[in-house]
Amino acid sequence: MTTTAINTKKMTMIQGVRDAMHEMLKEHDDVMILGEDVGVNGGVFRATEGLYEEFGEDRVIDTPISESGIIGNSIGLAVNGFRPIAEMQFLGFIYPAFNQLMTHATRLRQRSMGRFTVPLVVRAPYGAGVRAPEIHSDSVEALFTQMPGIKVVVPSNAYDAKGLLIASIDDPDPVLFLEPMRCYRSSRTEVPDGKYNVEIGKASVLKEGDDISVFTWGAMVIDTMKAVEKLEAKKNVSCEVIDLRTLYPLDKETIAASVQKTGRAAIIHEAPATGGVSNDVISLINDTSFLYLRAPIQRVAGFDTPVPVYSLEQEYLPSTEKIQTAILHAVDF
Amino acid sequence: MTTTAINTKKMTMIQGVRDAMHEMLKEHDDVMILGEDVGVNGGVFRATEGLYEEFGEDRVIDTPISESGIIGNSIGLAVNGFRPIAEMQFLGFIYPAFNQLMTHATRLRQRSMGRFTVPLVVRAPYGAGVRAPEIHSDSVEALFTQMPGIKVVVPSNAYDAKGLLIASIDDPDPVLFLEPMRCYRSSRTEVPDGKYNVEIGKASVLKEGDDISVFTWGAMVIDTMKAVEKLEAKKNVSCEVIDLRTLYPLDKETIAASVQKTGRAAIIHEAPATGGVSNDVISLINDTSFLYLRAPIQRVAGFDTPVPVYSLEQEYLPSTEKIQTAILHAVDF
Amino acid sequence: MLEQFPMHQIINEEGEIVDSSSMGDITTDEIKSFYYKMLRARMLDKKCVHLQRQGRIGTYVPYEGQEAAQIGSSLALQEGDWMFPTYRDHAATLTFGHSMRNLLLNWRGRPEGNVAPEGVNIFPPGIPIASQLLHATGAAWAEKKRGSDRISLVYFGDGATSEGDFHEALNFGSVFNTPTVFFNQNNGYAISVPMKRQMKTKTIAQKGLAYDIECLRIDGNDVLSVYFATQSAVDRARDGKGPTLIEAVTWRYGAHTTADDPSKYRDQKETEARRETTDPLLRIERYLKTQEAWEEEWLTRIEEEITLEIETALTEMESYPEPDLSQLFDYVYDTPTWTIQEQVNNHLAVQGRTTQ
Amino acid sequence: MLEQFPMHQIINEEGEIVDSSSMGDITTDEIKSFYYKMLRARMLDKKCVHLQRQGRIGTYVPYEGQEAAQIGSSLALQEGDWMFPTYRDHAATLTFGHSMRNLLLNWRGRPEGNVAPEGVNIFPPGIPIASQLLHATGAAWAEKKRGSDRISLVYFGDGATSEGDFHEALNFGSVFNTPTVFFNQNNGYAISVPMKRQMKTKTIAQKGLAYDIECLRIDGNDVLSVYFATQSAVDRARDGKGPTLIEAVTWRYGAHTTADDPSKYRDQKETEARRETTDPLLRIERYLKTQEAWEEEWLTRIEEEITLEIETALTEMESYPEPDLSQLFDYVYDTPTWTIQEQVNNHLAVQGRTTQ
Ligand SMILES: Cc1ncc(C[n+]2csc(CCOP(=O)(O)OP(=O)(O)O)c2C)c(N)n1
Ligand SMILES: Cc1ncc(C[n+]2csc(CCOP(=O)(O)OP(=O)(O)O)c2C)c(N)n1
Ligand SMILES: [Mg+2]
Ligand SMILES: [Mg+2]
Repeated sequence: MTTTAINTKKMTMIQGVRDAMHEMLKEHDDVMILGEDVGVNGGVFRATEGLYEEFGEDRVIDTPISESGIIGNSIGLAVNGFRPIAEMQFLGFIYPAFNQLMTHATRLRQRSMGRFTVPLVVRAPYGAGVRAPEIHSDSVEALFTQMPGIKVVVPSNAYDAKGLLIASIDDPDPVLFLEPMRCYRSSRTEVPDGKYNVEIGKASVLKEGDDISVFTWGAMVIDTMKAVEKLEAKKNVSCEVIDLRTLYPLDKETIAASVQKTGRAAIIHEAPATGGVSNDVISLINDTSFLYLRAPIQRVAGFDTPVPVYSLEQEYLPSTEKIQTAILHAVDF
Repeated sequence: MTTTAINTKKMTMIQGVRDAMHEMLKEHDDVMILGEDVGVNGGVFRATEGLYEEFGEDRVIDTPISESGIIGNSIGLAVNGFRPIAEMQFLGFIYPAFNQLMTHATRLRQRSMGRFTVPLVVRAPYGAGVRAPEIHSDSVEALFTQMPGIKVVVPSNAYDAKGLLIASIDDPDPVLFLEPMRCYRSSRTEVPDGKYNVEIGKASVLKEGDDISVFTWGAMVIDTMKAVEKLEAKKNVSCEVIDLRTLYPLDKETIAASVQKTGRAAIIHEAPATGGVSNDVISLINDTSFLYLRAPIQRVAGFDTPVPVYSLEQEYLPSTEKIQTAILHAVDF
Repeated sequence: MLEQFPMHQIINEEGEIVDSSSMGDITTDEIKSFYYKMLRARMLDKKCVHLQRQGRIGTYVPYEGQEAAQIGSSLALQEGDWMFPTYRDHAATLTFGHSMRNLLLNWRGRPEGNVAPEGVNIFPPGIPIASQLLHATGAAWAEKKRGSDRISLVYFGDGATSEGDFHEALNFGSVFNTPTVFFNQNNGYAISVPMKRQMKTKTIAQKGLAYDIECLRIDGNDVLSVYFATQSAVDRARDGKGPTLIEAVTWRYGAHTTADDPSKYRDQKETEARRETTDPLLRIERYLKTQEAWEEEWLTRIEEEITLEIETALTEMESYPEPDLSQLFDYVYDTPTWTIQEQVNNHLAVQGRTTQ
Repeated sequence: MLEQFPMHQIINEEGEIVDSSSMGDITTDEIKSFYYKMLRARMLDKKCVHLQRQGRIGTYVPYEGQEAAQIGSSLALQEGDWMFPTYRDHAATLTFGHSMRNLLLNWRGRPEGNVAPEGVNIFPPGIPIASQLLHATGAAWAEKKRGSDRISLVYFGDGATSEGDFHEALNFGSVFNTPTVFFNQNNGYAISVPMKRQMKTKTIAQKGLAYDIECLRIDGNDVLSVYFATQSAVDRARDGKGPTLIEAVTWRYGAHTTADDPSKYRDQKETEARRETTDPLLRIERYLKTQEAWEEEWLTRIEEEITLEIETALTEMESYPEPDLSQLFDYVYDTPTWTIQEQVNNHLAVQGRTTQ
C-alpha cells in the first residue's frame, strides 16, 4: 500500500468505488467509462453518479444493451490508447461477453507477442443477499480466476475498493473488479482523498489468531467476522481472519504463512463448493503447507445449485452457524 | 455398465461417437443433431458422417454459425419434446453460447420447479496436441464442472465414448460431452453393437497399483499410461491409474477408496493448474481421506497461460517426464 | 424508414376509428372484454406498486401504459401456443392464463412465480435480455417438426434489439421458417437509455429487413391494432409462412422497476401528459363513448369484480406456505447428485446442531 | 432486395468497362500494379498449398479466387489505418504491409505470424467468427475520440453474419458513428454450408438496413469495383459520415482449409468453370489486353520477381530460430504472476532433471 494523500473521509464502499473513478477520470484523459445506464442515470447502484455531468458524454458513455459489444469495443479502445472501465450491470450479465473476455481481452498480449495490450477494467456488482431477481446474484468469480490473462479483485470495504480500483485502472492488463452488493452500503471506512493504491495480489489480515486461518472475501467477510466474534466469545479458540481481496493471483505468502502458523484452515465463500476458488486455496495449502496441517481444510460454501430466487437465498448463503461449526470441526479434529 | 449387445467391432473413438448417435437416431424419433457442418459435410472430424444421408435434413441439421443460436434453439426444442445433440465445432467456440448454457439450459428445471426440462447433449472436440489453430485447443472443462445443472463427461476410448454418449442422450438433464481430439484416432477398442450404457459418474480403474493413485482423463490418459509404464519399468513403484471419465459429478467412492489404499495421489490434466478440476479432486481427497495421505497431492497440469500456438503446444502439454517426476516426488516424499 | 413503416392504428387517440377495414367483424362486446382485461391488468399493476411501497412484496416491475400491447397480443394466441415473456410481461401472462396468485408470489421471490397452471405454456420470464427469443424459435421449430399448428410468441423490449441473441433468433426463425411472432414492445426506454442511444434507426420494424421476414410497426397503445396485427402474424405462422416481427410503439408510465427513479433520465411531465393522450384504456373508453356503449355502472361493477379477484389472490399469496428448502435442491437435476445430497445433509445437520 | 442491391461492376467478366464513371482517373499502370498485387497473392497462396502438401507447413487456409476482394479493399487504406483480418485474409494483410516471412511462420504455428511490422496496424486474425468486428468499431471509435482521421476496416465472411457479434458491431458502429468499413467477403460458403442455409436473404448488403448505415453490394471479383467502393467508404468514414457495409460477392476456389474436402459439399466443376469466367486476375488480363497493355514478357518478369520474393521469405521462414519457451510465458501479463513464474521454474527443473 502506498498512500500519498492525507485527508480522509468516511464513506461506503460504493462511494469508494465512485471516488476511484472520479479521481482517475480527473487525472487521466485516457480513462473512460462505458456501460448500460452508467451515464445520465449514474448507474443502477449510483456508482457513477455525477460523473456524466462532470466529464461529459464522451467519457462516461451509455451504451446499447450489448455486453459482448461493450467488451469488444473496450478491447478496440484499449488497444488504441484508452483505458476503459466497462461496467457489467450485474456479474450475472457478463456471460454474453464471455467470448470477448476469454478469447480476446485476456489473450491479445500473448497472441500479439506484446504488441497489443488491453488495459481494461471490468466492474461488476455481484453476490446474493440483496433480494435481487434471478441471475442477478451469481457468484462466478471462479470462471475468471481460471482464465489466463486476467486478474480478479474483490474488495469488501471502501478503503480497499478505492485503492484496488485505482490499482486496477493503472494495471496494464485486464482486471475483473467484483463489487459485492451486500458490502455497498453495509459499513463506512475512512478513505483518503486523492490517489492511492492497494496492491493487487495482496491479502489483508483482518484479525490475527493462533488456532485456525479463516480465508474469505467479498460479502462473506461480514458473516465470517460475525461468526468468529461469536465463536471466540463462547469458546477458547483464536481465529486468524484473512480477506483475500485478490482471487487471482492469490497471495501465496500470506496464505502459507498463516496456515503454517495455525495448522488449520477454513475457507468461506458463497459460490458453489465445486469449482469454487476455495479449491485453489486448498491446492495452494497442499503445495506449501502439507506437513503443517493438523486437520482437514474446511470449506463453507454455497451449494452446487444455482443461486435460488430470493425467498431462499438466506438458506443458500453460508450462515454464521455453518462457519462456526466448520471452524470448530477443524479445531476439535 | 449394462450391456445387452453381443457382437463387437474394433473401432476408433470417433467411430464410437458416431455409432452412439447412429444408434440413438435409429431408435428414437425425438433424437436429433444440430450444429455447424454436421449435415452434408458429416462434421469436420467426421463424427456425423453419413447420418444426414441416412436420417435426412430434418434430423441432422446444418445450422448458421451461431453458437448461442444453436444452444438457445436446442433449449426450445428440448423443452418441447426433442432430444437435441448440439455440436460445438470445437470447445473453444462454445463461449458465445455461454449465456444460454449458464442461465437457461442448466437452470430451467430449477427455475420452473421441474415443469420444463432440458435433455440436451452438447458435444465438443477439445484439447491440445493436434496442431490446431489458436482457440481450437482450449481445455476448459472446469468452466462447466462449476456450472450447477449440467454434467460433464470425457471419454478417452471408443468403448467409453459410445456408452457414455448413449447414457448422455438418455440423461434427462444437460450433459456436456467432451471429445479429446487426440483420442479420436489414437487407438481402437472393441465396441459392442447396439445400445449399451457406461454410467455417468463412474470412473474407470485402468490399472491397479499400491503406491500412488494417479487420476486423469481425456487425452492425458495416453500420456499418463505411458509415463507409468516407463516409470514402473525402471523404479520399484506400483501405480494405480484411474480415468475419471465423468468430471461432474466426480466418482467419490472410487477416488476415496483408491487414495485410502495408496496414501498418495497425483492428478494429471492439460487445463491450467489454477481453477483446474484437479483442485476439486484435491478437495474431495481432503474431505474424505485426510488422515490417509502420506505426501502432498501432486498436480501435473497445463500452465496458467492460454494454450499457445501449436509450435509451442508440446511444451504446454504435461510431458511424460513431468508425470514421472510428480509421481516420484510423492512416493519419495 | 419512417415512411416505409408508418405506425398502424385502428382506433386513434381520440377514440375514433381510422381504419375500419382492419377490424374484421369484432363486436362492441368483444371490445368491452378487451377493456376488461386491460383494466384488470392495470388494477393489478397499481396494486403491486402499492404493495411494494408497503413492503408486502419486493422490487416490482410495472407495466402501466403497456396494457394494450401485452393484452392485444396475448389474446391472439390459442391454448397450446407458447409464450415467452420478459420480467415486465405479466399483463400478457395473466391474460394468457397464468395464475394471479403465482404472479404475486413471484414478487415475493418465490419460485412458484415462474410456474403457470398445467397446460398453459408460459416460460419463466427471460431475465438476461433477449435470451428468450431463441427459446421461442426453438419451441416453435419443435411444433413445426411435429407438424402441429401451434406457434410461439415472444416479448422483448426496444433495448433487447441490441443483443446478439435478438439477431441470432431472427436469423434462425427466418432460415428455418419457424412459426414465431417476435413481438417487440418499444416503450422508448431501456431503463434510463432512450431509443435514440440504443440504435440509430427510427424504427425497430425495419430490422426485419435484414432477415427477409414480415415486419410491421403498429400503435402499441391501440389494443385493436395490436390484436389484429398479432392475429394475422399468428395466422401466417400457423399457415407455415414463417415468423413476423411486430414493433408495437408504447410507453411505460412508471419506473423501470420500483427501485428506479425515472425523473433522473426523463421528464415525467411527458409521461403524465400521455395519460391524457395515448393511454390505451382511455382510448377505448372514448371509443365506447362514441358508440354509446360506455356505462359508468358497468365500470363500477367490473372494478369491484377485479378488486375482489385481486384481494383473493393477495390473500392466497400472503397465506401461502413458507418456502421449503427442498425447492433449493430438488430441481437442479432429475436425480440429485451426491454432491448436492451431501450438501443438504450437512446443511440440515448444522441447522439442527448449533443454536445460536 | 436483389433489385435494391445490384452487384456493382466496373470491369465485367469479359474485361470490358461497364461503368467508366466510377473509375476516377485511374491509370493503366495503376491497374497493372493491382494485377501485380493479385498475382503476388495468388502465387503465395499456391505455394502455401504446395508447402502444406509437402508437410513444410501445417494446415493452411487458402484464399485463391478472393484476391480482388482482399487486395482492392486493402489498397484503399492508408498508413495508420487499422485492419482486422480473419484467418483467410493474408492477401489483404500482405498487401497492407504484413511481412511475408511472418505470414509463413504463422502456418508453422509460430506466434510471429500474428505480428506485423512496427507501424502497420494489423490485428491478429480473428479466429472466433465475427468477434473481430467489435474490435474494429472500438479501435475506430478511439480514432474518432482523438479527432484523427484514421479509420478501421474489418473483414468477415458470409457465415460470420449469423453471429451475434456481427449485429452488435454494426449497431455500435451505427450508434457511435465510428469510422469503420465492414467489408464482407461473401464467398458463398461457410466451410460446407452454403449461403442459402446461413440466411434467408439473397444479399448481405441489405443487413445494413437494420442499422441505417450505408450499404452496398459489389462484384468482389472486380478489383476496380472493390477498390473504388472501399475508397468511398473509407472517405465517408474519414469525413465523419460513419460506417459502411460492403458486400463483395466472390468465391473461394479451394478447400475451406487444406484439411477439408470441398467435393463433399459442392460440385467442384462449378469452381473450375469459374476460373474461366469470374476470375479476378483473368478479368484484368482481359481488360489489359483490350487496352493493348498486356505483355507476356512483363508477366514473365513479374512472376520471376514474385517467385524470388517468395523463395526468399520461405528461406527466412525455414531458417528462423526455433520457438522459445519464453513465448509461452512472457506475454500473458505485463509482469508474470508468481503462479506462472513458479510453473516456468518447475518446468525448467524437470526438463533438466529427467532425460528420457
Ligand atoms: C443481458 C442483460 N444485460 C443487462 C440486463 C439489465 N437490464 C434489465 S432490464 C434492462 C433494460 C431492458 O430494456 P428493454 O429491452 O427496452 O425492455 P424494458 O425494460 O423497457 O421493458 C436492462 C439493461 C439484463 N437483464 N440482461
Ligand atoms: C465462433 C466460431 N464458431 C465456429 C468456428 C469454426 N469455423 C471456422 S471458419 C468457419 C466458417 C466461416 O465461414 P465464413 O464466415 O463464410 O468465412 P470463410 O471461411 O468462408 O472465409 C467456421 C464455422 C469458429 N472459428 N468460430
Ligand atoms: Mg424498453
Ligand atoms: Mg464464406
